[in-house]
Amino acid sequence: MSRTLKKALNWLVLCVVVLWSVAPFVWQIITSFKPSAELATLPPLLPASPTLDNYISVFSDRPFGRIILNSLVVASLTTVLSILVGSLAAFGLAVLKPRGGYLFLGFVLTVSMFPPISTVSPLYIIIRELGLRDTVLALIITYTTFSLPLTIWILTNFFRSIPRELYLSARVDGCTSFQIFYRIFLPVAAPGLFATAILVFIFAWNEFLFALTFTSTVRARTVPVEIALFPGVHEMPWAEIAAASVIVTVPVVLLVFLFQRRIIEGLTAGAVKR
Amino acid sequence: MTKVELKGIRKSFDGTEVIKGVDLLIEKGEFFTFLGPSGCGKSTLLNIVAGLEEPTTGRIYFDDRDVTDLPPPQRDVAMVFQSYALYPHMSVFENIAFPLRVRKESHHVVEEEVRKVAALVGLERHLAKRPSQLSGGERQRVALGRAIVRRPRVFLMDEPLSNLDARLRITMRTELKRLHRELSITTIYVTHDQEEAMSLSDRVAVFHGGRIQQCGPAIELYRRPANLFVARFIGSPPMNVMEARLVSRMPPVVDVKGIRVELARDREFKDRMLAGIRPEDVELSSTPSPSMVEAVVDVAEPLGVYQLVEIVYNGSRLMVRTELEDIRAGQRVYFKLIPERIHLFDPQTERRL
Amino acid sequence: MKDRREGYRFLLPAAVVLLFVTVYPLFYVFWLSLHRRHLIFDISRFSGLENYAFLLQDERFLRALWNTVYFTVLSVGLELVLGMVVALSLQRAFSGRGIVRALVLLPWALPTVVSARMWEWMYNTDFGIINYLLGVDVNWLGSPFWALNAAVLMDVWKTTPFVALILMAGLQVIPRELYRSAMVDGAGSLYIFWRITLPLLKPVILVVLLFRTIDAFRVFDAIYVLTGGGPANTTETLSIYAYKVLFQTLQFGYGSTIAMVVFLCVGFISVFYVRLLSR
Amino acid sequence: MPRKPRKRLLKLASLLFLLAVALTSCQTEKREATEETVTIVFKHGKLAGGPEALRAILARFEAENPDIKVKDEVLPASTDEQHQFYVINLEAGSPEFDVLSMDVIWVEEFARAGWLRPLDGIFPPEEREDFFAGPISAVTYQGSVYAIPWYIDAGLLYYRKDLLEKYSMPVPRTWQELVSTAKLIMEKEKDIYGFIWQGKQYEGLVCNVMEYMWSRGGGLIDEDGRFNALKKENIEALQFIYDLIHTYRVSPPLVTTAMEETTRHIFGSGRAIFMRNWPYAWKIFEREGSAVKGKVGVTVLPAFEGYSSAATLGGWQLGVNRYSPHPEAAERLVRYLTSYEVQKEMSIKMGYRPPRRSLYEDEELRRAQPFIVELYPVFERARPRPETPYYMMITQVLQPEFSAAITGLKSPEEALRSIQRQVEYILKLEER
Repeated sequence: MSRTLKKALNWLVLCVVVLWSVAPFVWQIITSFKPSAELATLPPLLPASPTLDNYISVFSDRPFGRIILNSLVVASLTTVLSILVGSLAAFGLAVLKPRGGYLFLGFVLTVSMFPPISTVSPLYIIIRELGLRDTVLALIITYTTFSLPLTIWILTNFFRSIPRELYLSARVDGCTSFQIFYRIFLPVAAPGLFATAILVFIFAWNEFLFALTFTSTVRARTVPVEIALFPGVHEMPWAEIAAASVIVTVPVVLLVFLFQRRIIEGLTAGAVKR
Repeated sequence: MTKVELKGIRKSFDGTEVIKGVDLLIEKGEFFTFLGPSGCGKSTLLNIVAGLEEPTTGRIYFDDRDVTDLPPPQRDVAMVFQSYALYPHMSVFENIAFPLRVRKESHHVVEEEVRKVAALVGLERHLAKRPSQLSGGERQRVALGRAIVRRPRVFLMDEPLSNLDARLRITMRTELKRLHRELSITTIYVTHDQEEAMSLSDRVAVFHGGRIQQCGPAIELYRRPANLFVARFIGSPPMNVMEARLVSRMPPVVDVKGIRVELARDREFKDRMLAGIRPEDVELSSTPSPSMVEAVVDVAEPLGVYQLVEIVYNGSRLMVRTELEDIRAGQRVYFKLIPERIHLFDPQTERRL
Repeated sequence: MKDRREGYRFLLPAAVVLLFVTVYPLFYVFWLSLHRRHLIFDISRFSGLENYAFLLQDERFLRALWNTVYFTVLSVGLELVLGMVVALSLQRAFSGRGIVRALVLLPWALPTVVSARMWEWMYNTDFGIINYLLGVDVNWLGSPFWALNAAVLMDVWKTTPFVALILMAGLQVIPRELYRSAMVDGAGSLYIFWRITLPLLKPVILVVLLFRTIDAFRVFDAIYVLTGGGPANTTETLSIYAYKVLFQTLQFGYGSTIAMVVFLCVGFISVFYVRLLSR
Repeated sequence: MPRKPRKRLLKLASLLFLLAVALTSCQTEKREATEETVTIVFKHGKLAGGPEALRAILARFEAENPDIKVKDEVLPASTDEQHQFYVINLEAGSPEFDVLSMDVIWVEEFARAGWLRPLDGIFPPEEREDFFAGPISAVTYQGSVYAIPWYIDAGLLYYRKDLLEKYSMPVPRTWQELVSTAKLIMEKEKDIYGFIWQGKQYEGLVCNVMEYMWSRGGGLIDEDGRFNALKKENIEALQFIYDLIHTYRVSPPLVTTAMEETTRHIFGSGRAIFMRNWPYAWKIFEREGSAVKGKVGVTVLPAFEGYSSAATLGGWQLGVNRYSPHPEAAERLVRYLTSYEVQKEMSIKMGYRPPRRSLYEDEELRRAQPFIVELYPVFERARPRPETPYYMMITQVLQPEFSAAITGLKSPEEALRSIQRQVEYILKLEER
């Protein structure tokens, strides 16, 4: 195959891949600007009289603002907690190397494979007993736990890549382990922490099963649940759903566009290095 | 045996020209080296010969046949990489056998050839191992073996010894030389190590900034460097270079930092020049003598057979190689430049005068 | 030695959280699965393995198991093959790589619920863009034949980029000189792919397969929103069945039994891959 | 350098945490804030006619009861999801809502679970007699009433008057007539569906299927109260539904994914001759700008030759959460919302069908909503789905099996046999 042909083929694949990835989302954006009368007609593809009504009614007809706030609180607190607890453990594993550390890492990996459906029923009972049903706290605790394996795994890899001399020299300088942890390793591993934080945030922002089960009112309901349980009489308010989808996707899209390199770093850290 | 000819090779990456017009003729069976600092374009040129890169312009001929547009597999060359490029998932045997398997050689041919080559490079006992179980030198041998088993028209070697420790490098150097003599296949060798280049090659081309600076037998490059770059690059420790002034034409006398030296008449001169002298071409003495200049030893590095001494005189430093053993730092010494060993360069063009 | 003991203190918070929120519930779920427990009517009695015995005659369970396996095998298989094609063709450097990567990451990063809604709308028989563009009148989510495949397609859309990106990262770890060497030795691209790329990529492929298989096997959000398990339970996976039993009718005993089965299956899958990996 | 961002991060974290705690607690605070007025929460599905109409009714209640504030909250669209919401919250003893609207099929279950406050005190037997028998029996469990019917629904046949007239066909009385009429018109008219209904795997499908079974003399419960799905009549009914799509081809395959609104949209845009739906659609068809305004007729559903028509009873009932902190206020709201006056207003303004018989004699209503009044005989005859606390578990069995039968995945007989086996297992649960 000649090189130019190969190049052309590469470009073709590239275009197809990009189009394939983006097209459904673009269609959703288009739909979100259609007045509901136009939903039932194709063609035209583009809205004849584009409207912002759907966006307005998402906020005016339902407590969407509050729900976004819930999601933001849940996702950011989960991120902070998960990084906090996870980086401690990762530091312990990667730097202090306690006996049985590998066992613990193995345990963490095993936990990461637990299907959520397998623990949702007892967790529901526990949370109910603790009186945490329908609170953002219930979700934060659950999400923090379920994102811990990922956090520990990625951060352990990151901490391991930091030269051990750094640790030894700080020890010689008289730092306690905890000081070494937060004065030296945390700042040095900042890119890793950041990559992990993004992944955890996306996970918590998107999670559905637990949110569906543990929350029941706007008090703690998160965005995915709201979108899945969009109220309508008998019908699906497609345009409004589209508008809501577009709104809740914005943070994710921003994260992806700003930090794609970090995200990929985080994602591949575990898979490729081994 | 194959003659390799490069005509007007140029290569640009994203608008930057890294090879700026190279013409070369490499004779049949010759051991030819591309020598130069990193980034001079020598590896790129090797890749172009291999067919891994396309030249932007220019043609490549093997035995007068234009191979420029042939992909690597059809050029029948073998290549040894700096990293050895051993296949980690295959045994030593399979690594060496790989080129034969590609050619779908029959089972017993593969077996026979691999064993022969393994004996040649001394790997008989390691055939079942994986590359990860071998030492650096053994891996190097596998890479060589894999190249040899092809019996290619041309061997291409891209810094094959640079990942070995110093001692092993010298052993392997000898071995390479022996192999080349036994197989007498045209070999193009890329290195940044001038010593390696000199010890191995029939001819050397020195590269700098995408151009050949000088091409010829190693000793000629050493004795008569065509320009300042070659002069500095070849020889270790490097040649001392100082400003020089012509003080009289008849007889020609130059002033090198206050030292007057009378030179042979058959040379070309300019008013201002750069004078180069190799460390071994400075005569040193610990006792004063009228023809010598006084200096102070700053650093002395005893290396066994000889010493490297850095001396300071008149504010400038000079590296000297001497067989004197009793030289110490801080000591007064006396030195003299051997006139016929002084190289003169044009300070503008940096060409040899 | 002091270090090592100190290490445990750093592990403690994570260990406590993990034990309390994942391990303890797992034992709890097993305990529940040994009961006939019906929260609505306050019925709760120990029933031993009765629930497990009923699984075998529960057509709906067998159907869900089959659906899950079908969904997993088909979607993971497609994602791997397509992901490989994409990874191979995108591994060269090109300008605008960052933007392309971000765009490709988009489906992966979207909330699954949102993507399910998007596809549900696109699959719409009357007003859906897919039928419009293809000029057909297929009842994607309504016909027993198409519905599960439609879910597979959505999953392929959502995760192929992820697979491709990981494979790309794996490809980049392979030294380019190995390809060059093989090329100089006369190997064609297909030969290089089979003999060099694939074997060297094997660990990465296995890791991707492990992640994806487990993920696909416990699929919930996507199908819950897309079809809710219908039509005729042809898209009901084990997770969805378990969830419905658990939370639509609060049969915590039998629901936990199904949840346990999901756990066991995932366990088997992991052990299988980890075995392959450590070989 | 590394110090500052860390501090900021810490601050941010604590801020977020406080916010979370605040979010957790603010709802409860609000409810206990004032002592003189109580706030009660009313959960219901989204109502037709937008939120304003209901708001106006509630505002009047608040004006009449200055010590009570009402907060109304809308539940998700699908009834299954609404049911799940109630079940999870009531089981947990949630006091977060006081008044709840319930589908006919849930009341027994919730009553059996002990989640509802008995309403015998505020809903005396004399008053009950004015209501249709179906809904009353649906809200009664072991002699007590646990909810008051709010509005009523029953399956109807919508048809295109103009098309039937054009081809001078009579309104079909039997299913077979419907098929032949649809076929005839489909041949002449282009791009039109014959008969559409709700066939997606959800509760609506059960409602649809029951109507065929009943109008064939079948049903799921025998006269002695035993569950008996596997009988000739039911097989034939299911077979007929399958044939509608696959043999007669008067129903397009899309019905197997259709819910109410899907079919309403299609019929409303003039693309179908017949439709089975609830009464709510009528008002929408008669709106200004509707493509079928004035062209739609409504009648009782057809029956099989020699049997009488049957409609599935639907509709919503209001009950009081057992865990409500303000039961009296909640009871007052229920009384108010189910009062003669409010039910009349909801009929006139929003088109909801009142469950009180006497309202059908009301002159004002007769004038404003003649359509509703005409439905009296349908409601009188509407039949409830199996009345059992286990209905939700049973319907989990019915839905997929019915869906399998109408899509041809299983034969009707296989589906019914499977239903019988599974339901027997469920019913055994309690006996032991």
